Amino acid sequence: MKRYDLIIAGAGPAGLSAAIEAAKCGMKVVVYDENARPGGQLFKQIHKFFGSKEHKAKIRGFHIGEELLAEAADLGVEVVLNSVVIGLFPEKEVTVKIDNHVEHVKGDTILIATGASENMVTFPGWTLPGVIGAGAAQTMMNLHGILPGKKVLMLGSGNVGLVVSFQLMQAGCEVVALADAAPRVGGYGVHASKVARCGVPFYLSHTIVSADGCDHVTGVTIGEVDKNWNVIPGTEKHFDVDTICLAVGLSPMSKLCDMAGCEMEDNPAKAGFVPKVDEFGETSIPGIYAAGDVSGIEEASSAMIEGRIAGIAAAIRLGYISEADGKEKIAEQEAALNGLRQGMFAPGMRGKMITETEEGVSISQNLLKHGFVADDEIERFPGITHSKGIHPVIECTQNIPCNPCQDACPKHCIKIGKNITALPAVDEEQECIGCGMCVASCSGQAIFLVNEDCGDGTAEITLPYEFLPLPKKGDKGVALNRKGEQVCSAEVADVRSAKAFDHTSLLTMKVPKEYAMKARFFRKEEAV
Amino acid sequence: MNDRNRMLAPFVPQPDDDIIVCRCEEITKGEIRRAVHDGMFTLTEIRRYLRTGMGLCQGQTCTKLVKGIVARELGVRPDALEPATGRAPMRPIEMRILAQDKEDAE
Amino acid sequence: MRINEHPILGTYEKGELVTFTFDGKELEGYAGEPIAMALKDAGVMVHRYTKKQHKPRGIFCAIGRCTDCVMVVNGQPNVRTCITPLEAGMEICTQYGVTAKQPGGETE
Amino acid sequence: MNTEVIIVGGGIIGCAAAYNLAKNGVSVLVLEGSENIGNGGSTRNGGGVRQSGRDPRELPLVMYAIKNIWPNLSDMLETNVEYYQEGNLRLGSTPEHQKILEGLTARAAACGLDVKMISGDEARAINPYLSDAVTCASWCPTDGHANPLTATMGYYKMARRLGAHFISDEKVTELRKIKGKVRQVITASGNVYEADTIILAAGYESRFIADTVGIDIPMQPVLLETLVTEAVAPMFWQMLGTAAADFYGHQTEHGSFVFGLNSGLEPYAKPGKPVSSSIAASAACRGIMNYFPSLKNIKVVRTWAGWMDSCADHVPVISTVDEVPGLILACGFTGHGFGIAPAVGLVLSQLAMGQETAVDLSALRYNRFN
Repeated sequence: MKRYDLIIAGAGPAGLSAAIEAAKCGMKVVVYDENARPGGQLFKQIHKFFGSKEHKAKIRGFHIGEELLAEAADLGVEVVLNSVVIGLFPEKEVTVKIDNHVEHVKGDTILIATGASENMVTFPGWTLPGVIGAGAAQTMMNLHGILPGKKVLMLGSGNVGLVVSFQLMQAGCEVVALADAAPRVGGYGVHASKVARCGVPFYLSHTIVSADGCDHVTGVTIGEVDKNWNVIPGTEKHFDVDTICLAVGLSPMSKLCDMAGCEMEDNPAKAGFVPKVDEFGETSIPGIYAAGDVSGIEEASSAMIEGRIAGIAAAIRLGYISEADGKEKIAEQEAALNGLRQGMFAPGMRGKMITETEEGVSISQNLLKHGFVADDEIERFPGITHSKGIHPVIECTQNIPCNPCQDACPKHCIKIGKNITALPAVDEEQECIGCGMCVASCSGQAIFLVNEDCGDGTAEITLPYEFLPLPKKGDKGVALNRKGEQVCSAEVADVRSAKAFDHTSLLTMKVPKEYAMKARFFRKEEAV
Repeated sequence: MNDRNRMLAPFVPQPDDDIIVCRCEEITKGEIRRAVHDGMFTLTEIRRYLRTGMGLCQGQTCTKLVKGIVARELGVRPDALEPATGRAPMRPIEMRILAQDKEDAE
Repeated sequence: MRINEHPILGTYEKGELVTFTFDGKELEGYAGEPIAMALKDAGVMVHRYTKKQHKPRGIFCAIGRCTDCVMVVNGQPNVRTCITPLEAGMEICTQYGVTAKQPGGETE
Repeated sequence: MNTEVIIVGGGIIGCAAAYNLAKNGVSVLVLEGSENIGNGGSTRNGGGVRQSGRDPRELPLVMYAIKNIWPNLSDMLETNVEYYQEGNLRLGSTPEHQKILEGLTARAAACGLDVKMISGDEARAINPYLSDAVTCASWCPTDGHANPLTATMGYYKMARRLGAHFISDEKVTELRKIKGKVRQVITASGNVYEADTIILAAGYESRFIADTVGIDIPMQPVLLETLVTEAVAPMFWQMLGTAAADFYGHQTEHGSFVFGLNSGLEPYAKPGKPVSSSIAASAACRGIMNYFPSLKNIKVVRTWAGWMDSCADHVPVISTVDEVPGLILACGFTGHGFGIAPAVGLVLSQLAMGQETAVDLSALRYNRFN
């Protein structure tokens, strides 16, 4: 029987990262993936990632997937696509369906990196065509170029719900509302803000009462819930939609671990039924590892590091690297992983109510309830200053592990410091040259360049813009505030695109100067 | 030990009992709740009795939902209920393909 | 509906434009893309009607896990259209229960 | 806790016995060692309700069940047990197979069973999906199949409804005699239960429990493997088997096919949690497709494995024990306990109540190995 040093099930961020580390140590590695394209969910992630340089921050997810794949290929990793691992048997025997046959292969070590599957919720009409998972929407638009629908309601305000809402708009859908039964937005505030400013209303403490339609969705009714999650009569709201998108969390897809006989646990902190693993990702069966979402739901950035650690651990086990050298490499990775597992959204913080940032600034309550920071709240954050002339305005109000803006500014105007989760602050001593690198580098699209008073009664606001058609200089339209309401007329003063911006254009609009700290998005309007 | 004759709160019909929970086998919430009152106290028993999670998708969508309903009916935490065992094949696979498993199949 | 140009992804790589039939009607799609995508582009929402309650189902997970999008493809029932690549000349039929026959006509 | 009867083992045998006892107003307690009712072979078999191919010693049990119980079982249990009496085809394709089938047929016919040899063409007339590879078959029109899962859970449900007490996750480790009569049941959790009569129906585990009162039943665990397919439109209703015994099974009411497998390596499976082998399903698929080519595109969705209690002479022990008054053995079913379970449940209740049994059990006595 064919035998490998390491067999990996799943060519997502964890699987590919593990393959890279193992192959670097000289191991013979094969990665099986059931999809036609490798990268797991990375290939659907078209937004820029958070983190720091070593976490591949500000790179778009699908590019990270491409990079990992190229690196794995260079190292001689065998990546077999369209191959389904159908079973994991004793003696680390794996059966794989490839094309029209089944192969039996053995691994001296095995890594299970099968990822996660989407949770679903039930409501009357939830089986109607047109009710889809958020992942399905991503697959349709980001992999296959198919519009999931024209008018969409998103259920779920976690990062998936927020990111996919934005992607739906990028693809050309109208997102009519974003609802969540929870009383507070679950995902990053910056993700919520970029959706809200496009005019998507947030309905927290709301759930779906019913999906309407005979053969497919034609509408949806939502309603406000009380403390016991029951809909309060009279609060129902109806929307005409053709698509309802569900983004209500992920569960580890750990069946293969269970089948292999790994000791399992139902761990709410890991969002489901997971194999018990040690700090290297090794399960209760020596030589069988699990990494990424399958061993606990986290971000793709964490999955990559977990994968690397498992890959190195497998190399130590099989003697491809000395224990001392391997442990040293693992320690580096653990440091990087700890960096990611900080801040308000760290795995240990799940379910905790946070009222203040690490700096002692009160959290924006409006952000948590409505998806955007209110005008009277924004001033208290260290990214907001009012220098003369052009200067960055950083509307980053929660402690998340991310710091590319600090590196992006050639003039060192932006300070985060060593603590990667600290709120970015603007150093008013340094001069902003308006290059816009910070605007394009911010994965949360939370940085604006503002000239609050151009001297002619106007202000200029430069904002990140990732939609088509791209407005042109001189286009007239309206400015929207953080809530997405039209607040004044606006004219496009400049549009900059550059390779370094990676498809984020910098749109500069001119607005009456009293709107300098209110206007945050531009919409081209046909003259009425 | 799990006493199967312990008293549960009486079965009260709920307005959403007719909602489908297992999409493949079209098993409703009401059927699942009834089964608990008929003594099916584990997810495996519910599965054997009603076929939840035994359809084409093998429980990929409904497992967590069924778990929640059964746990509520029994008055226990969902994580106190063991999910059904993972079994090969992980995806549906045609007999003709499964039959081609020799090392020199090609 | 197709996305012609995407602000981040640009244009999409597609295979050859081919024809196939859906319940006997001729439709077009790109070879190699999942059958479900070609159908979605053509506005087809209902892939099947369930066995017990005869309720419509369509794309749900789009990655081959939920099996809601199954149809009868070239005579084979229960084919997951969201992960099965489209080929020229495929005969794709709405699935009723586990067959392509509508109930009510001849008995199964 | 004190009851009239304790049943050790919550499989279909234990549940069926509990049902029959509870129906007669006997207080009964069922102790199941695992988490789930029906966790052993009860829910891991091919669902055959066959007379053909059976050992003459247990044939009367299944004939009784088919005549008197199976046809009404769904109503009795208020559960659809999906019983279909559409005959059993045992298929062969070589002269050796023909010889095996002729032997089986002759022995069964001698016991009064309506079973005969038929040609390949006759078999194809009964089941048009059979390939030309089939050259001979035995045909028993009164055989059938049912759903082991719903039948087991149905017995459990009704027994419980009639007042039988069930406790799962309560592993019995020891039986104890009090003043010359078996009386106490001791569990791993340290609980002690008492009853006048104790029925031991715990599959292979029965061997270790019986050992604590000085009784041995020569049996060993053998792995059973099964596969189940997706549902397709109804094709045929017969129960199927082969002369080579490489697979057996049927299409269920649900539309899926359930096939028992036999790769030949089952007796050598490692002890512990039953684990499907990596090759058994593939081997069975080749065998199935040889006889049923039209199933080649049908998809396998699940495989599972379980332990059966294989008795030294391949028939069960269903018996009181002279030297241990109060003990009733019901084990060693050797993988064919399902079809006879309704009858076994009945006779066990009769043994426990000191009544004459509906079927003569003398060939299934515990002391036949002495």
